[in-house]
Amino acid sequence: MKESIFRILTNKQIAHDTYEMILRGNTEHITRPGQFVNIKLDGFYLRRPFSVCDLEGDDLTIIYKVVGSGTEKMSTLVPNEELNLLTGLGNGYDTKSSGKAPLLIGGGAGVPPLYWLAKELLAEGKQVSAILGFNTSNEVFYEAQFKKLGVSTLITTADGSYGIQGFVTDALTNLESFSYTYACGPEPMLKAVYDAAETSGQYSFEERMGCGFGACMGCTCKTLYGDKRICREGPVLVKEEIIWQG
Amino acid sequence: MKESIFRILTNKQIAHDTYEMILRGNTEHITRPGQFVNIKLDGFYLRRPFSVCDLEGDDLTIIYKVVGSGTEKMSTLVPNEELNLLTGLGNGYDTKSSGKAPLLIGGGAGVPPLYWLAKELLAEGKQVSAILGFNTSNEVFYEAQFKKLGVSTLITTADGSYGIQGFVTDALTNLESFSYTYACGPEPMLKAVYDAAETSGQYSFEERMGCGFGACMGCTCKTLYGDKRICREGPVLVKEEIIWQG
Amino acid sequence: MARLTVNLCGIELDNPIIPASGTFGFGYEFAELYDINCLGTFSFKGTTKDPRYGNPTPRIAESASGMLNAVGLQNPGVEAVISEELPKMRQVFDKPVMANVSGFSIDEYVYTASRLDVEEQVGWIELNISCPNVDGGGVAFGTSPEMAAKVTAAVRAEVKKPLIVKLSPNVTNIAAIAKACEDAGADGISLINTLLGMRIDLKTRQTLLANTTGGLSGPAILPVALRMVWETYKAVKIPIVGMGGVSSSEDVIEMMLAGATAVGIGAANLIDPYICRDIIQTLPETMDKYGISNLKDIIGGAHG
Amino acid sequence: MARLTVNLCGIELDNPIIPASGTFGFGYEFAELYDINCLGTFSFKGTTKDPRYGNPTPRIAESASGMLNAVGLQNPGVEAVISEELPKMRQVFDKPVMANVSGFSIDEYVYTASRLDVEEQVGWIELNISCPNVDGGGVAFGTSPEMAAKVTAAVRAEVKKPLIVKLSPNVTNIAAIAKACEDAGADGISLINTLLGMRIDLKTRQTLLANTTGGLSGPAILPVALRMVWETYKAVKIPIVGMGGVSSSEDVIEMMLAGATAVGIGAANLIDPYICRDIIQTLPETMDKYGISNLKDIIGGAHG
Ligand SMILES: Cc1cc2nc3c(=O)[nH]c(=O)nc-3n(C[C@H](O)[C@H](O)[C@H](O)COP(=O)(O)OP(=O)(O)OC[C@H]3O[C@@H](n4cnc5c(N)ncnc54)[C@H](O)[C@@H]3O)c2cc1C
Ligand SMILES: Cc1cc2nc3c(=O)[nH]c(=O)nc-3n(C[C@H](O)[C@H](O)[C@H](O)COP(=O)(O)OP(=O)(O)OC[C@H]3O[C@@H](n4cnc5c(N)ncnc54)[C@H](O)[C@@H]3O)c2cc1C
Ligand SMILES: Cc1cc2nc3c(=O)[nH]c(=O)nc-3n(C[C@H](O)[C@H](O)[C@H](O)COP(=O)(O)O)c2cc1C
Ligand SMILES: Cc1cc2nc3c(=O)[nH]c(=O)nc-3n(C[C@H](O)[C@H](O)[C@H](O)COP(=O)(O)O)c2cc1C
Ligand code: FES
Ligand code: FES
Repeated sequence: MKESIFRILTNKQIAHDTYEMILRGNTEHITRPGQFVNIKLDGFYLRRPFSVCDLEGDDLTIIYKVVGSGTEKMSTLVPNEELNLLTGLGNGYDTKSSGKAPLLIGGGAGVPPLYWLAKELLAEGKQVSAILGFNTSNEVFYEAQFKKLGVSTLITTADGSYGIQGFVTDALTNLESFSYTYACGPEPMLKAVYDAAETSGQYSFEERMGCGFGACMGCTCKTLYGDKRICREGPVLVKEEIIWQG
Repeated sequence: MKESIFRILTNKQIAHDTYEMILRGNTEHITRPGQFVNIKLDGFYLRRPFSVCDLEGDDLTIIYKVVGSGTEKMSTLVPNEELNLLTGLGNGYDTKSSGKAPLLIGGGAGVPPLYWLAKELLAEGKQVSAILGFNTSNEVFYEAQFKKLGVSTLITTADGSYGIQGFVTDALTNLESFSYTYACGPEPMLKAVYDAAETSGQYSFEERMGCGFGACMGCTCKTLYGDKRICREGPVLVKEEIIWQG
Repeated sequence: MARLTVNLCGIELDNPIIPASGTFGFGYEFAELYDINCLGTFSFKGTTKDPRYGNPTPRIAESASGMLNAVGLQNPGVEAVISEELPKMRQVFDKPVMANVSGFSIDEYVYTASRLDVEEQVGWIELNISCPNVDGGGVAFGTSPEMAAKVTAAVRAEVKKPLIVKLSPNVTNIAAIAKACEDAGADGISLINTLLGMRIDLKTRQTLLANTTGGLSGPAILPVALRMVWETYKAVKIPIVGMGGVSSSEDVIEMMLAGATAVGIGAANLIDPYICRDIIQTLPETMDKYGISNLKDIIGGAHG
Repeated sequence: MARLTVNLCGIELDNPIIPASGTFGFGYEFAELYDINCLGTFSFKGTTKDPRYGNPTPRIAESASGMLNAVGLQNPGVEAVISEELPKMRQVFDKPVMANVSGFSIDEYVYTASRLDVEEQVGWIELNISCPNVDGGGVAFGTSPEMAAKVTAAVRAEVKKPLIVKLSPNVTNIAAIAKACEDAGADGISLINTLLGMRIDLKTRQTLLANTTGGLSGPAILPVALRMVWETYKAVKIPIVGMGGVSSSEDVIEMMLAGATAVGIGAANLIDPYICRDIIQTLPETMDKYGISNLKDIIGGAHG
C-alpha cells in the first residue's frame, strides 16, 4: 500500500452516468488486476474505493458510475486537479489458475477490473472471452476496448436494447467451453454466475469500507477458509471458499 | 441583503499575511461603506465576514489578514474560482454627520472599510485625513492608495519600523483639528481612540458571528441605546452609545 | 402540493418544514428574503417570562460541519414578544406559529406558556426543557424523566393548544424521557436540541465561548439526531418533530423515515438563509427520485 | 524530544499520541507503513474472552465530517490475541502497549483483563465499558455510575497493571461516571468512545448499518469530546486519555488544554494511515507557534 498524490489527466463520460478517469502518479504498489485504489475527495470523510481498470506505467485508469454524492463530485473534477490515493489495495486476481480459456463476466460497475485482467491473461498467452452485462444500451461501455484487445466479447442488456437480452448468465449458452471464471459485479449477479458456471473461478466482492487497508474490520465477511477482510484478503475470493449470506 | 455568487478577479498578497481580493458579482445590495460581506468557504461551516474595502460597479474589493484556517484557505484561491457571498450586511458608516474634516483611524485589518469610506467622504467634498496603524513595516498596506485619493495619511507602527512610532493615538498630536472620527480596528485600539478623540464619531466593532444577518443573536452587545446585534444594528456604533465591556 | 402535507397534532401543515427555534428570529428578517408563508410553520425564538440579555460574547464557535452557540436564550420576555414581536410576525406570516417556551422553574414555564397559549397566532406550544432547573439544583429539566414529566404535566394543565415537548439530547435514555412526557400529556415531541460541546482557543488558552460550553448543531449531529428520533418513534405514539443537522431535502426524507412527522431546520438557516424555501422547492423532485408519492407515507418508514 | 513526554499512570510516554482501539488493529498493518515505535503507545483492538465475528455488514456508514461503525468488537478472543497477535506485535513495537478489554459480564471483563495483565508487553489495561451488560438487562456498563464502579472494582482487584476505564459518551453525566470509576480504583480515564448514531438509506428505506445503530466518530464529535474531557478533568484527579475527532497537532493541544494527559486518535487513522506519525512530527512546530515549551505544562491549561 502507498499513499500518494495523483494528477487527473482526463475525466470523461463514456456512458450514461459512467465516467473514465485517467490519473498519473506513483503506481509502483499496484501489482495485480482486481486490486483497488481508495480515493480521498474534498468534502467527504471516507475515501471511495475503485478498481484499477487499466495501468500503463504511471497512468492509472478507473471507471466509475455516479451513484451518490461522492461519485457525483468526482464527475465534476477537471484535468490537473490532484487527488490523494491509497494504491495497491486488496489481493487482486490470480491469473495462474485460469487454465487456457478463461471467461470474464462483469456487470455494470463490475466491468472495469476485468479490462486489466484481460490484458494480463492475454499477455500470458490465454484465450480470453468476456460477457459484459448492463441494464440498457446507453449504459454499455468498453465493448470496443475489450474487442480491440482480442477478447471475444458478448454484451447483454437486461432490457434487450443492445446485444443479447437478459442477464450475463443468459449469454453463457452462447459460449464455447471455458476453463475458468473471473467475475465482478453486484452480488446477485455473482451468485447467479456462481450457480451457473461449472468451472472454478474467482469472484470479486464489494463492501462498505472504513479504511480499505485492513485496520478497521469494517468489511469482514465469512468464508469457508475463515473470516476475511474484503479490503485485504479480498476483494477477490475463490469460488470454493464463498459463503452466500441471507 | 443578497446571496449571490461572485467570481474572483484577483487575489494577491499586499503585505505580510495580508491579501487583497477583487470579486465580481451582484453588488446592488451594498449601499454604504462600513458594511460587510459574509463569505462561504468550502470545508468551513460558518461564513467569514469581511468589510467592503472598495466598490466599483460590480467589482468588490476586500482585504483580509490570514489569522486562521479560513483566511489561510482564502489565500490559496485563484482567479475565476467562485464564492458564495451574502452582501449588504450591517448598517455601515453614516457620512452625513462627519462635519467638514473627518479623521479616519484604522488599525491592521480594520483599515479596509476606511478606504471606501474615504472615497465617499471625499465625493461629498470633505477634507479627509487618516491615521493607519500597524505592528511593523512589512504589515503596512494601502498607504499609497489613501494618499492617491487625496487623503492626508499618517502611518504608525508599534515597533517604529515605519512611519510614526507607537499606536494610532500617538499620531493624533501630529494632526490639525478634525471634526469627527471614524474608527475601525481591534477593540483595545477603539477604546484608546474613544478616550483620546475629543470629537464625536463612529466606531466599527467585530464579533464572532453565526449568521451575519440578524437571525441567531450570536453577536449581541449592550449599548446605551439598547441591545444591538453587531451584524445588523452594527457593526458601526456611534460614540455616544458605546458601552465598553470588562 | 397535497403530497407534502402532514398533520402535526391536529393542525395540517402544507409541508413538514419548520425552521427551528433560535435560528429564525420571529420570522420577519427572513420575510425580507422570501415569502415565509411557504413554510409548514416556524418555531420562534425561545421566549422566557422575563427579558434576557443572554450570555456574554463570544457566543459562537465553529467546528467541523457544525457550530456551537451559547446565546443563552436572549429574548425580550413574553410581554414584549406578545406586544411587539407577534404583531410584526403577523404582517408576514399567516399560518399558526410554534411558540418556543423556556424557563428556569415550573412556574415560569407555566406562566409563559399560558400567556402565549391564548394568542391567536400560536398553533403549538413547544416546551424547550433543555434549560437548567434553578429550583432543582441547576440540572436541566430535560435530563430526567421525572422532571420532564412534571413540567409537562404542569404546563399541560394550563394550556389548550397542542403541547410539544422539546428534548435535550444530552441524556442516557432519550426514549424514557419522551415516554415520560407523553404519559404526562404531551401531544408531540420535538428533538434534538443541541449537543453540549466546547472549543478552546489555542492562542489565549481559554475556552472560545465566554460561557465555556455551548450547543453543537449542524450536519455533524445528524446521525445522533436520527438515532434519537428513531428511538423516540419506537417509544411513543405522538408525532415527532425531528431536527438536528438537516440541510437538504434528502435529509428531510431520512428524518421522516426515522420517524419524524415534521422536520426542524436550525443552523442551516444561518449559513444559507434561503435553505428552507429551497428545500421545500426541491422536495417533490427528491421524492420522485426515491419513489415517494406522498410524504405522509414515509413517516417511520425505516422501522419496517 | 523531552518536550513531548508525558506520564500516563506511572509510565513515561515519548509523546502523548495513542492510536485508539479498533482503528489500529494490532499495529502490524501500520508497521508496514512506518516505524510505529514513534508512537507514545497504542491501544489494540478491543479483546473479549471468546472470539467474536462481530456484526453483519454493512458495518460502516458515512456522515458529515465523520463515520459510523458497527463492527461489533470483531476479535479472535483473548487466547488467540495472546498466542498469535501479541507475538506479531512484539516484532514491530518495543514499548508497552495498551490492552483494550471488552466484555458482556463482569466475569468476562475480569477474565480477559487478568489474562492480558500478566503479558509483559501490556502496559495498561483499558476497560471499554460501552458494552451492553447481558446480566444487567443489556444496558451498557458505562451508562450508570454504579455499574461502572462495580466492573472497575472487580477488575481492579485482579490486575496489577494500571487500569484505565474508557467511558461511553452516551450519558447524561459523564463526570459522575468518571468519579465513580476513580473511587472504584481506576488509575486513569479514557474518553470518549463513539456517540450512538444511525443513517438510513433512502433507496432501500432501511437503516444503512445492518446493526441499525452504530458509533459516530471523527471531527464531527470533537466539541463533544472536548467538553466531556473538560468536565471529567474537573471531577477526577487521575490522568485522562482524551479522544474523539482528533486529527491534527492543533487538536492534540486543544485536547490537552481541556485536560487530557495523552490523546487518542481513532477514525483519522483510517482516512490517513500516516496521521499519527505526521502529528508527532508536526507537534514541536505547532507548540512553537503557540508558545508551548513543554506539553506537560498545558495539561488542563484552559481551566485557569
Ligand atoms: C473494492 C471495490 C471496488 C470498486 N470498484 C468500483 C469501480 O471500479 N467502479 C465503480 O463505479 N464502483 C466501484 N466500487 C463501488 C464504489 O466504491 C461506490 O460506487 C462509491 O464508493 C459510491 O460513492 P458515492 O459517494 O457516490 O455514494 P454514497 O452512497 O454517497 O456513499 C456513501 C458511502 O457508502 C460507500 N458506498 C456506496 N456504495 C458503495 C458500494 N457499492 N461499495 C462500497 N462502498 C459503497 C461510499 O464509499 C461511501 O463511504 C467499488 C467498491 C469496492 C468496495
Ligand atoms: C463585521 C466584520 C468585518 C470584518 N472585516 C475584516 C476585514 O475587512 N479584513 C480582515 O482581515 N478581517 C476582517 N474581519 C475579521 C475576519 O472576519 C476574521 O479574521 C476571519 O473570520 C477569520 O477567519 P479564520 O477562519 O482565518 O479564523 P479562525 O479563527 O479559524 O475562525 C474560526 C471562527 O472564528 C471567527 N473569527 C475569527 N476571528 C474573528 C474576528 N476577528 N472577528 C469575527 N469573527 C472571527 C471566524 O469567522 C470563524 O467563524 C471582520 C470581522 C467582522 C465581524
Ligand atoms: C443560534 C441558535 C439558537 C438556538 N436557540 C434555541 C432556542 O431558543 N430554543 C430552542 O428550543 N432551541 C434553540 N436552538 C436549538 C435549535 O432549535 C435546534 O434544536 C438545534 O440547533 C438542532 O438543529 P440544527 O442542527 O438544525 O441546528 C438554537 C440553535 C441555534 C444554532
Ligand atoms: C472502526 C472503529 C472500531 C472501534 N473499536 C473499538 C474497540 O474495539 N474498543 C474501544 O474501546 N473503542 C473502539 N472504537 C472507538 C475508538 O477507539 C474511539 O474511542 C472513538 O472512535 C473516538 O475517537 P475518534 O473520533 O478519533 O475515532 C472504535 C472506533 C472505530 C471507528
Ligand atoms: S475496510 Fe477497514 S478492514 Fe476493510
Ligand atoms: S451573527 Fe447572527 S445575529 Fe448577528
